[in-house]
Amino acid sequence: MGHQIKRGVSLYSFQNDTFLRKMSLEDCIRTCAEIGATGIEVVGEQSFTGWPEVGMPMAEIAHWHALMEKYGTHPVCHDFMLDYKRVKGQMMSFADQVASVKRDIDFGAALGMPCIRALVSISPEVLVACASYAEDKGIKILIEIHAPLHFDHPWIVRHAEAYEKSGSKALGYLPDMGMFLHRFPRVWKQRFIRNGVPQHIADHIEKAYEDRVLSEYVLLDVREMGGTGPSLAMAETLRHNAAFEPKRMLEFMHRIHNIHGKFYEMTEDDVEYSIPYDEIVAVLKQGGYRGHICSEYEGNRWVEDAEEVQSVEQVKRQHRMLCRLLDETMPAALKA
Amino acid sequence: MGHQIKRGVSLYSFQNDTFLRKMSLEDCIRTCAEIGATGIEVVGEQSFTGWPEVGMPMAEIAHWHALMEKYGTHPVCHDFMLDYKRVKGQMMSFADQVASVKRDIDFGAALGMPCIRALVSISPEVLVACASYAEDKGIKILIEIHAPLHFDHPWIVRHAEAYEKSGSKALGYLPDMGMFLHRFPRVWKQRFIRNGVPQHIADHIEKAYEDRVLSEYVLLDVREMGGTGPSLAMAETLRHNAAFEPKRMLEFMHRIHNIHGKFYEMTEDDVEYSIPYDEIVAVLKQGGYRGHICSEYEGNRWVEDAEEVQSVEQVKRQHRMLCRLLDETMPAALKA
Amino acid sequence: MMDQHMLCDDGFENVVRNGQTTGFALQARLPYYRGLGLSMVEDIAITVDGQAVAREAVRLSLRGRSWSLDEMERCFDEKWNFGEKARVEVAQPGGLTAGDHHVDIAIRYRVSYLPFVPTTRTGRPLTLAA
Amino acid sequence: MMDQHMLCDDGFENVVRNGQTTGFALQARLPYYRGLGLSMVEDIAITVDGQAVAREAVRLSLRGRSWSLDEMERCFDEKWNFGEKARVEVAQPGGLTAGDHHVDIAIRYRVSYLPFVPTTRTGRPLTLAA
Ligand SMILES: [Mn+2]
Ligand SMILES: [Mn+2]
Repeated sequence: MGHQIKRGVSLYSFQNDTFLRKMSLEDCIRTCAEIGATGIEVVGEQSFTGWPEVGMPMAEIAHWHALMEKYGTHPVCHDFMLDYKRVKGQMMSFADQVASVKRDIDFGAALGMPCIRALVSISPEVLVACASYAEDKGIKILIEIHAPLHFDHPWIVRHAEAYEKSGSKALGYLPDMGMFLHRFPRVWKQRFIRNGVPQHIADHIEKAYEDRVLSEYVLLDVREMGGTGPSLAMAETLRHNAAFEPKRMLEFMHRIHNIHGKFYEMTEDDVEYSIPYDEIVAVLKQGGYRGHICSEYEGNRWVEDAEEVQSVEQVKRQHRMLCRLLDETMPAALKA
Repeated sequence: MGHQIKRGVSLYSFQNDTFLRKMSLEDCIRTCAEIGATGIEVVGEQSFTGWPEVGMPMAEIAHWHALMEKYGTHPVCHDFMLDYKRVKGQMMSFADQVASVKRDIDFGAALGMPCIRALVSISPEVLVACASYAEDKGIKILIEIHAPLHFDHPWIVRHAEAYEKSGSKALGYLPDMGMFLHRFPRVWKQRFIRNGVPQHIADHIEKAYEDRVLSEYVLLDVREMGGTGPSLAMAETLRHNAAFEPKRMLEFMHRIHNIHGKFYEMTEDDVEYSIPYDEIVAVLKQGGYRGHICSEYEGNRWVEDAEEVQSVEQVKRQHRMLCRLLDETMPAALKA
Repeated sequence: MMDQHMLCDDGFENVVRNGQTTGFALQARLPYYRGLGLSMVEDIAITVDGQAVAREAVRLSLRGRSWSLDEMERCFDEKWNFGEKARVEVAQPGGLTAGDHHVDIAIRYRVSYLPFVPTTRTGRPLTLAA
Repeated sequence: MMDQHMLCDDGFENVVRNGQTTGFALQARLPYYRGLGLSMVEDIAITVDGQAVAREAVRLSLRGRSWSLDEMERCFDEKWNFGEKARVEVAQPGGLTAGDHHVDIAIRYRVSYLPFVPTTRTGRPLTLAA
């Protein structure tokens, strides 16, 4: 089946290495280029210093463009934040929020990004108010549909209604594949056990997730099993039960312009343990999706207490999987 | 637009009157007949004594049929319970659950019901195991899709997959219109204020619901506003945020055979304050729905502490609304 | 729900057996929208004038049959029907004095499909017949 | 996340000004996946050998500029960048003795889109240079 789906990486995936300066921006981009993931996404406030409080780091932006040129990669998305609680105990005004988003549109444009990612908590009115500014800059603002939210949640319905009403093509969605979490991640379970959850309670919660049981029932079970702090915390992850259906993306495909290839654990067989990428990619092909799937490794925070985070190896495994699912020839750097 | 949607009442609506013996079963049925709501739904364990612990109350069943005959009404649905925690600290076995559901199929059949209502917590395997028994008795088992669940919740997705896989037409859905709660009910807000929620916190929660804000954010707001017990309880109702979209019923219409016309407050203008029945009825017409909408008044528990519950008046108002939306001539008893 | 209807005005009286006042009784309804099999009624806590009654002192009776609260939890063939008045007897030698007493009742019941075990309470002054 | 990297092994030392030991310092990183404007860092709580340090005694410095914790909450034009080592100075006349001390740190930071205000903690023995 023909398709135009492209592979990319969010540098978020390498956060443990960049935090400790084990990898530089150039190391990250070279790694992506080597594995044929030529689309690069960044969290602006992670990969660049000072932004937005101090202003645009012009030298770093120039370096970014030089790296794109050098490695044959291209900008895909700048994930922006909008800290509307910058002042303690005070919500940023509507006008200031709009102004702040416009600055991130400028920042995205300076990086050559076709898209910027809005966090799901931003209200639709703010984004609608920025739509024509974004259009002028050739930027699409994509709200990240992220668990516990999903395409049928009333908050997202409200966004969808506002976008359709605006008539602007500059507003769209960036679904995070974490909302299709069809199994309880093994790395989560192991971490909760290290945090003190008894094995039989961890097993019960994992099974209840598998059975799609309403979180409230599982919390009652855990309390009746004598579960305390860490056990209740593990059960509460089910409040954010996120085993939604990939096919629900189809109705919204005309506004989907980027995808977070969220993953928690790529096994040695190059399979994500909890997220059904075969089903996801089939839906994306069916819907004629033409953007990137950008790796977003988030197993890091679940394993870092017990082992060294293997960001690069995990990303490579995901791209071996994506090459397989997207019928791509595997670059040399991905071959075992 | 032509349609085959019929009006009915669940006697659940009159529960405060029947609990206090102010209305008999005959009073309920006469009331329904007078307002042209000829389809009658019951909660078996509310309208009949002894069932299921003591056995079938044969005299009461005979009386039921006599009343149907006398008033020209017809049985629509028996809402059954399946108390799988009958023994303290012990879950009923799968086999016993199946046997229990089969007894409720028998009870439904004895009452002449085309459908029985299964609570949403029952696992799909139990219902699938009862499907052919139900078919033989001419009964459909309908799982009630009820907030906080909805058609796109993973637990319901699991039911839907199991029903399709079973191939049985005896398995279906009974959506409760409470999942299309587009405003925070006024009677809830007033009750929470009587319970001690400060006005400004109640206003904030109501507004947040209107804005479809994720419940977790509202809970944080309320804590920061100094909200305690009743305020947190009011905010927690948003965990069950249920402003889903009526049009999501369309995909499942082939298995929808009854509808709970849940309502909390019919205003003097014969409009439900929080549930968009105009939109709901339009979707049902569009989908070619051919069953009943059975009134299910649940404002009772929200007002009973402050005023006498007006069950009959509330049900009458809903049927005036339904006559309007269904293009029906209004029976004399409904005219003001 | 039905909270204020849990306690009935009628039936609040001393229990006299063989000329001895062995306790007192009141009438109560289950605060729910349907009946429940007795095994699912976990507790009926009675307080009179601020004094809590021991669980062991309480018996429930329906239509001529009666149970201690522990027995009730093992009874699978009877039902406290919707709106049905049950007689709740409390063993208390000498019973209560005639006149007004503040009575509180709290019923805990297990409902299979609820993700919590509700306790419903009410209380008000009742008048004991002389 | 990044909990164990909040405390750095290097930079744990006494602060000497004009020949007087006025306190001690350590280096810390913000335990988050991006930088934060300083106004969103609500607290940096330091405990040495089980003794908590007063909030007023703590200052944060970055690239030659420094703030008390209260000043930091009103600073809107600087940022504690991702992975950046900040110097945390604690005023404590006489400083600490050379050698090992158990140091605990807890950073509370406000993240606009989180429905709670996280506090991240870590602690371990650090060696103060003589
Ligand atoms: Mn994401
Ligand atoms: Mn219902």
